[in-house]
Amino acid sequence: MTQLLPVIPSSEPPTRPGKVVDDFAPRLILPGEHALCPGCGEPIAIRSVVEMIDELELAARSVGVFGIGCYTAFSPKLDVEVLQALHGRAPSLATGVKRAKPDCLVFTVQGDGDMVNEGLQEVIHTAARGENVTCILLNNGVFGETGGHMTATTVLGQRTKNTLEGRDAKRHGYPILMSELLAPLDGVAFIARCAVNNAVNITRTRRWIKQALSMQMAGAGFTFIEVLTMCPTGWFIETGEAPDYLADKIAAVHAVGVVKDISAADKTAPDKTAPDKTGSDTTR
Amino acid sequence: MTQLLPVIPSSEPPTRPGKVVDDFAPRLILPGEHALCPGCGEPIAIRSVVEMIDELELAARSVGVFGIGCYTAFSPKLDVEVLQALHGRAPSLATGVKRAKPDCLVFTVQGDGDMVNEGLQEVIHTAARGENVTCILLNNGVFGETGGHMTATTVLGQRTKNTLEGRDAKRHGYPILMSELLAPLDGVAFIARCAVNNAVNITRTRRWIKQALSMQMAGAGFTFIEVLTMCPTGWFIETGEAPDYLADKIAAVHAVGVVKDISAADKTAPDKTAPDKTGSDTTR
Amino acid sequence: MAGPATSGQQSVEVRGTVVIDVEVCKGCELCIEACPPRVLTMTEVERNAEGYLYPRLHQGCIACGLCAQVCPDFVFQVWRYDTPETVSLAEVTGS
Amino acid sequence: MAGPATSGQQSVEVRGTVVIDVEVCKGCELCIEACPPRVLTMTEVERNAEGYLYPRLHQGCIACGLCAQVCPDFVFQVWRYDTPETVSLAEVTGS
Amino acid sequence: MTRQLLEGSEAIARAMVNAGCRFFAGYPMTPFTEVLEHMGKLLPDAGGVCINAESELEAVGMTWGAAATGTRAATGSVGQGLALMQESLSELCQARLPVVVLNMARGQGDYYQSTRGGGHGDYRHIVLAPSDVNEAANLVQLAFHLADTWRNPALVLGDYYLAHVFESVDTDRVDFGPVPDKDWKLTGATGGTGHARIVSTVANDRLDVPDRLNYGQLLAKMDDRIERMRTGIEPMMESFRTDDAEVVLVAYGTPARYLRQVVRNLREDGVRIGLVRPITLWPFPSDQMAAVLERAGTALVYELNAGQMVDDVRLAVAGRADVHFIGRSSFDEAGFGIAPDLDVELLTIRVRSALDAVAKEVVS
Amino acid sequence: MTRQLLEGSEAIARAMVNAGCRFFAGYPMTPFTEVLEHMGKLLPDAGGVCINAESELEAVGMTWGAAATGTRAATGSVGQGLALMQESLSELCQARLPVVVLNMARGQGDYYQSTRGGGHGDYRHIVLAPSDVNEAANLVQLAFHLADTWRNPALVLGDYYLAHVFESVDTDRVDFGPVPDKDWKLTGATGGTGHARIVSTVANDRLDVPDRLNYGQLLAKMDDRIERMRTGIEPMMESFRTDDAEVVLVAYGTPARYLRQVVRNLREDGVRIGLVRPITLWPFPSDQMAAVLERAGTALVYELNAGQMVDDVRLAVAGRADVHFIGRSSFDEAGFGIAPDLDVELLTIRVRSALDAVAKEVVS
Amino acid sequence: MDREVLLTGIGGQGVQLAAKTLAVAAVHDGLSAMLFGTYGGSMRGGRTDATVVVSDDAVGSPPTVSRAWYAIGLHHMYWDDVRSRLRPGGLAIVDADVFRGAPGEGVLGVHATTVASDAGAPRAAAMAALGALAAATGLVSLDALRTATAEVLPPYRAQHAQTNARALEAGFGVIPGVTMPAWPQRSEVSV
Amino acid sequence: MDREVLLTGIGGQGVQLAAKTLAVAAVHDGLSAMLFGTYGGSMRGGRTDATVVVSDDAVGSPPTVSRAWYAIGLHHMYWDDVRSRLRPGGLAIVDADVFRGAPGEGVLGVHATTVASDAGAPRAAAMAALGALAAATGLVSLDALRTATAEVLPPYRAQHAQTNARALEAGFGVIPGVTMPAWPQRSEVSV
Ligand SMILES: Cc1ncc(C[n+]2csc(CCOP(=O)(O)OP(=O)(O)O)c2C)c(N)n1
Ligand SMILES: Cc1ncc(C[n+]2csc(CCOP(=O)(O)OP(=O)(O)O)c2C)c(N)n1
Ligand code: SF4
Ligand code: SF4
Ligand code: SF4
Ligand code: SF4
Ligand code: SF4
Ligand code: SF4
Ligand SMILES: [Mg+2]
Ligand SMILES: [Mg+2]
Repeated sequence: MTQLLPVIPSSEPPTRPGKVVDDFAPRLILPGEHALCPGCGEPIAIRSVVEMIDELELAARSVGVFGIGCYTAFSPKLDVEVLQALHGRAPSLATGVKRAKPDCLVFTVQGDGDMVNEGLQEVIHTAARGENVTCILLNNGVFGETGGHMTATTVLGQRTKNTLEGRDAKRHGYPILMSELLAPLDGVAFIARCAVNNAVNITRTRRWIKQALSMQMAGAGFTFIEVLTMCPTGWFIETGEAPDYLADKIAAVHAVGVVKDISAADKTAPDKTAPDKTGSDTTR
Repeated sequence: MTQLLPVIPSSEPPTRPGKVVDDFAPRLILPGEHALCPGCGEPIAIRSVVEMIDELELAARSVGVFGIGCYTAFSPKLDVEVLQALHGRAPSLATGVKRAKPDCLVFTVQGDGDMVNEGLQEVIHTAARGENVTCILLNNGVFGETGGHMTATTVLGQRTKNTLEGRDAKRHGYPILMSELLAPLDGVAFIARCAVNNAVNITRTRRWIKQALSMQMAGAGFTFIEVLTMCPTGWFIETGEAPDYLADKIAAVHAVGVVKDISAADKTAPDKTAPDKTGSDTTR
Repeated sequence: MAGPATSGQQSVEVRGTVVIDVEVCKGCELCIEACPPRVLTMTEVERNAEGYLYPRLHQGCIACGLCAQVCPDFVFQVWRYDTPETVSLAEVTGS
Repeated sequence: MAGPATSGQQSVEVRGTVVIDVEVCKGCELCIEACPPRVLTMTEVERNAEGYLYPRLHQGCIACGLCAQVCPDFVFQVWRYDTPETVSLAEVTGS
Repeated sequence: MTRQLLEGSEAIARAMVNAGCRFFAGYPMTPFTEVLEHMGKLLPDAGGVCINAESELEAVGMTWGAAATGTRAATGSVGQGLALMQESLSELCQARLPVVVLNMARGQGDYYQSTRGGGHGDYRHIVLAPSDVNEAANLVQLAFHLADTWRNPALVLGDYYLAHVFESVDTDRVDFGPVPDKDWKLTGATGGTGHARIVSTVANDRLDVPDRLNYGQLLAKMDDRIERMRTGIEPMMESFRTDDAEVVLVAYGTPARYLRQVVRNLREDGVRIGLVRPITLWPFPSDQMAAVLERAGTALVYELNAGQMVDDVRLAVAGRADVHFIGRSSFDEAGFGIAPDLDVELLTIRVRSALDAVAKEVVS
Repeated sequence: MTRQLLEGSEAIARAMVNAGCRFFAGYPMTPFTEVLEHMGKLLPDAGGVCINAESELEAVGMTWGAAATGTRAATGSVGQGLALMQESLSELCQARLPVVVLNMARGQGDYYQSTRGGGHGDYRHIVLAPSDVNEAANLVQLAFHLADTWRNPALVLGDYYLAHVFESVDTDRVDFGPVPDKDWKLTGATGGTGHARIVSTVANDRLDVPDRLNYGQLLAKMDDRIERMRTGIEPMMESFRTDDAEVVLVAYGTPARYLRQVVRNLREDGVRIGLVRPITLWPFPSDQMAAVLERAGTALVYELNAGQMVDDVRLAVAGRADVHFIGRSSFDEAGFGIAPDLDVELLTIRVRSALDAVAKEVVS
Repeated sequence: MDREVLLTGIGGQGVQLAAKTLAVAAVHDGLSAMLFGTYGGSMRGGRTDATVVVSDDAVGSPPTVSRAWYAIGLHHMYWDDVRSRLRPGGLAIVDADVFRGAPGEGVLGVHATTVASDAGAPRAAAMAALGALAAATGLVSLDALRTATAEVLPPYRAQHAQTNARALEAGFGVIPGVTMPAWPQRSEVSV
Repeated sequence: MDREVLLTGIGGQGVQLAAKTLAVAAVHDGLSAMLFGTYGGSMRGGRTDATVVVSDDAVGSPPTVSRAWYAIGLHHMYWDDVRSRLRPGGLAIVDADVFRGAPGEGVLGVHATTVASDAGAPRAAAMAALGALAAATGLVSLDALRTATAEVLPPYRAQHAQTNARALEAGFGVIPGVTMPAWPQRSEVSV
């Protein structure tokens, strides 16, 4: 039986000597509030991206192309150059940026509504072309921004605004598994599906993002990161339940793991993890 | 050594008793010339479709939705109801028709430019939805209608108007293998890739089309037929060379065969042929 | 076996014939390759109104219908005789 | 091992602390689950200006930074002490 | 007549279903989303189909397909989503398909898009602009009637207010009389008859000259069709206290509701002012409006945009009345089209100062 | 000055490259295809990039991305392809990106699309309409200059003739003077400075109020930008033998070339006729044109469509001259926009009968 | 006669629900009603406002109004704007538990959050405030409000109807009786 | 002075190539030229026409013309329309090998296909006809035409330049000499 010790003050830095190991927002995120919901997974995912950019010392040569979704409202908080795309169109804009400035790190940030609904064609063509950019999918299985309707990635049985009894294949069709759909395309160098529902998964998210960005800078071709993010608002559940819901419902179908890695073949210790059907191999 | 016997008259029916086994255009194609090029494979493919509709006795309940490409000019020659779609949009129109008239046989006829370039998203979403329609791709690896430029299916090394030295992955990216791309989607019941470059392949084309249409009528879900067709004009070769070019270049990448068949599992003798890398197992 | 005569043969069995609507032909030659007995050949000079060379039938059709199947322009009407016709080579070649 | 006291323990090793910017917290409770020693708890009545409950720190932080990593609102600044502080249970609980 | 307190979106959805709409497809975008949601709830029970399409392009495509079978079908979005659909929306005219299109617009910046079209080539949509929920419930039904009558898309131009305001409303079916038989619809049935039907943007019917399409001919026919609609469709306009007005406000849609209040206020102060409100935006009620404005002498055109309908007002009066534009864009933070400017007091001030300016002009 | 016999498409492509265009993306559609083809041949050698995009939507997206880096970038299509791009084309104005857009139109049905836009909301493209290949080679360069100057898309409206006619042409770089520094362009360099740049349709810059976008504010700014362009861009118009004209023809683009011949023919018969040809379609040369037309008294507007520019002519003269529309759609079988009506003899007859009709009107 | 009510707060406080409850209740009372709500973004915090117009005749006002008879304020953030639109002689109620700063003169502070919490519905402060407004004005009847609480919830939130009703009643109970009658001529509309 | 030439035929007969050869040759001869070709669809048979305007000054005509000085007809299908636009005193040449029906009065029949075939270029009848036109009118020089044949071909069809030139020359040779000079004042432009 554990027993909680008393609450201690936490509004001021400690007087005891020490150093800051995590400083509120990371360096490439401007301070202050943002407009996303309580418990939203998207800021965590985007944070991971900019932290990896910082680690790779690419802050001064990166351009992020944002889709339209809840993350859009977050984009002006980044201290990384941002190009705002229309809904679904980010991969083509990224292509234009990369072709014009081949030395830049170019990545997109798109939701499942943005990428898998409105802009499915763009990302597939970009991938098939082997375009040397990184597309990042924040997959929460709903159109968060417009009220939580079903998207093309919503898993069967998932509850959304217009599938309150759960998505039913007969009425609403089947989900698209984006990482697996892209994997067979020849232009694709790296694909990993991550999640931000717990610290372990966040750590892997960071690792795989770093690998994708590094491969882009090495000219490997198209790289793809799918991040499963919590959307308690669109899932109509409590914020605290969202990480488990993600693990139990979403990641059970959209399995976390490296889906493709053309660099793995050459490596002695490939940075490759077997897909993990539960997404919850965790210390939660 | 063979020796040709003399030419005999062939402008009139014979006087010797006999019966017509092939009567110029099939029943569901209106008589008269059409505007497609010499040696074009598309009329052969479309003929196969309407013949199978006739065999299945579905002529009076079929609606064909046409994309925009060379085949468009052929569509008014059909004695099957036709709905003309905009470039790339046929699968959505087909969805609308099918949902409004579930008893109809609904199929699309689209080129690779139409389906894999302009309308890639539409066909994938339709497939993922498990929409109970048959999409038919006439794949010649070029935009025939607009002068023979490269499409998203053009194989590496293929010569087109804008890849006169052959498609090069570095400059033009990689081809999309449409049948394989769709195969993993859960909504998909049947996929076969066929070719019309010789009589054997035409026979298989007809068989697989028939199977796809039958499965649609049985409510199996999304069915897909890809037909490799000759486009001597867009390939900038002689009409007589086109069938071999198809076999040697195109079918070497887009392999002929049944790619997915959910009904095969239940069958004792599945109507399934191993993919054929050359597409030229033939009596040519 | 029907088809063009092989040296030594005395007669061929002709199982049918084709009616060729030469005016809609576009001269692509797909039928030539498709014909198993190879009894179709293209004209060399004569052209139809659109300016295309077109196929002619030689004696020896087996009514297989392959020419019709591969022809993109629906040029062929294929007839199968109720009973095959045996054509003596001496007769037709005049040799 | 640091963290909340298990019955029988005499002292805990406190490796660091966090500064909590409660005004930007949105009360989602993700940090609560993420904290290995479980030294974060939510307020029950007090709310910030936006009306959200927010976390408080109990004695026993191990400066692991997981709260900061999972927090969608960048509420935490995590400090690692140069040398851990050993806190006697008797002292802090007053028992 | 049954009146219920309904949100505009729901009222519009109910009215559509009551008008016989049996197919709807759309993609979420505020403030159109709720109409889609209500259609999704209502249609299955009415024996119809509503699809949450994967994108706007797919939504309009599905609607196209359903309409081609003779089913009353509709789609919609906001102007931005309709911008994506422009190719389809112009070609639906060419295909002569009666679909109804809702634009639950953000602000009034889509007047040009609605009435001039952003598609290519010559075509026109029939455009109806309600200014309250009851009128919306009526006009959306009229839209189906006109679409069927003219075999042409009809657009209903709403806005955030119409989508979201709750009002007591009657959504019962309105009988606008018979529509022509859909002897062009596709059901498969004419296959094999030698005259299988075709619904096409490039071919008129089966080929007359058997071996060639004449797409050009089809395109050129559009001139006539536009002219027939322009003269055949009865334009609709509301006149409010214009009889003795010396200055007439011109506005459509929700802003007109506010301006009606402004007119009331100013009338109380003895200002001889009135309001005309075009209800059909295409065909524009040019003759009726010109008659009113010419008599009054001065028109103040108010739109929530940089000045679009004002073109049609000017074209209508051709210099025979003074036309002043007094509108501007006005948006909430989210850009949904809730306009801080739409405030009766602010508008009264705005109109007053316009009146002063006009008066000065006359004097100087 | 070097003149070569070049196909219009090639001349336009060369002129673009000479103007510094280093990015081009497009999707084939007759008669735009050849421009794309020539850009594909020219750009790699000029150190630029040309992409045969997989669709029009992707083409405009790529161009958007390239333009955001400060690269002179262009795309195009025909009106139908541009219809697909309408969402992007309107939002590019909102993002204030200087792209050049070619419409190698089929006929002249896209006047509204070009000048009013079919996108959503308030925005305007700068629109230039050449009538021969030399002018096209010049205006396409001016388009880049104006786009950069105003941070706004500029559209060049051509047609089948301009794409396909071969003429002796000079495509050398034209110096239109300096353009503002692109201090907004994205290259990554400002990342990590605390003021990383943003090029956005919804956010003006980094957030002023840090936690909320104010999209509505941005939208409302467009009114001003439109007004500044309208008054700041010098409108261009050609007048041909209008000095003593009693009737003035109005036409733009290729048809104007034919009408110039018609004017010559009729002048030989003593008819006091002239021609005005707007070269900037937006801003429309309203004042210049009104001056000419009011003096003459009668305008005959010829367009290859059901009547679109005629609106702008009427708006310009506001009733102070008689404006008659004498155009109509005219297409070849394939619908590419080769017009049987474009025949000097036929047009002469058409103008003559219009003159007769006008004369009768005056008498009766 | 049009009786305008403005409601304001931040996302998540239940402003829209309270407004809708009021409008539906009005219809139950045989009045006509119009309701228009606005909120920034669909899902996230930020300003949320609603205008309800109740009338014993047809509603004449457009969806938003410059002047209002009544106002309910659940958060101080955008309150000033709302308060400035109150008609002379009108009534404003604010949640005194949440408000920071002065709500302004003549504004009635109600401890709506406490009242609601005490009634077992800690998130239903808006309902408590609405109850108080109804009690003070007789704008709509408590019965009608009670019926409305159940009707305005989507099926998947039906479980909240009970708690909302309790908060309403508790808020109603805070006010001693109709002090500023909304409908002088309709005084029979009472609890 | 504008000298218009109309060329007509069906797809595949080389009409566009002949037209371009003529225009390029004109520029080589120091004349100015404009060329406009039309064909139904991009790739397939059907009518194909070209207008070439050659001028010793700047070209004044628009891309298509109502009246022409010269015409070349390679197929009878759309010939009547072209012929009717010939100016009085103009010259028309048709391929007598292909034509069915009467080409019309005053039209010069040249066995272009035979001439071209005999020159080893059976598909270059259009070139032969163009050679004949040049010979009869001196519109452009044979040298300029020869140079042009190589320039107008895309690289992947360069192998046809030789055969086209042979057909041109053969056609030129059919005509005894300039019978209807195009440029009275520029008679120095000759073979
Ligand atoms: C063309 C277009 N259609 C629709 C919308 C409305 N819209 C804005 S965000 C959004 C959904 C975003 O979903 P997703 O990308 O999954 O992001 P999330 O909000 O879930 O983070 C939609 C449909 C739009 N902005 N543009
Ligand atoms: C929106 C749009 N963009 C471009 C075109 C021009 N276009 C017509 S057909 C075609 C290509 C057709 O290619 P494909 O579908 O492969 O058919 P094919 O001609 O090869 O049979 C194109 C690009 C169009 N009609 N519409
Ligand atoms: S709606 Fe979902 S995705 Fe959007 S901010 Fe809220 S939790 Fe995040
Ligand atoms: S261009 Fe190709 S696809 Fe088109 S008709 Fe000709 S051969 Fe067929
Ligand atoms: S296949 Fe048909 S079109 Fe081709 S040559 Fe033979 S008959 Fe003629
Ligand atoms: S039917 Fe045709 S292919 Fe068969 S043998 Fe006769 S001619 Fe040859
Ligand atoms: S994770 Fe952050 S926002 Fe959520 S409760 Fe903890 S501190 Fe607050
Ligand atoms: S750093 Fe955060 S998560 Fe880690 S122990 Fe301290 S409070 Fe808990
Ligand atoms: Mg999402
Ligand atoms: Mg193709």
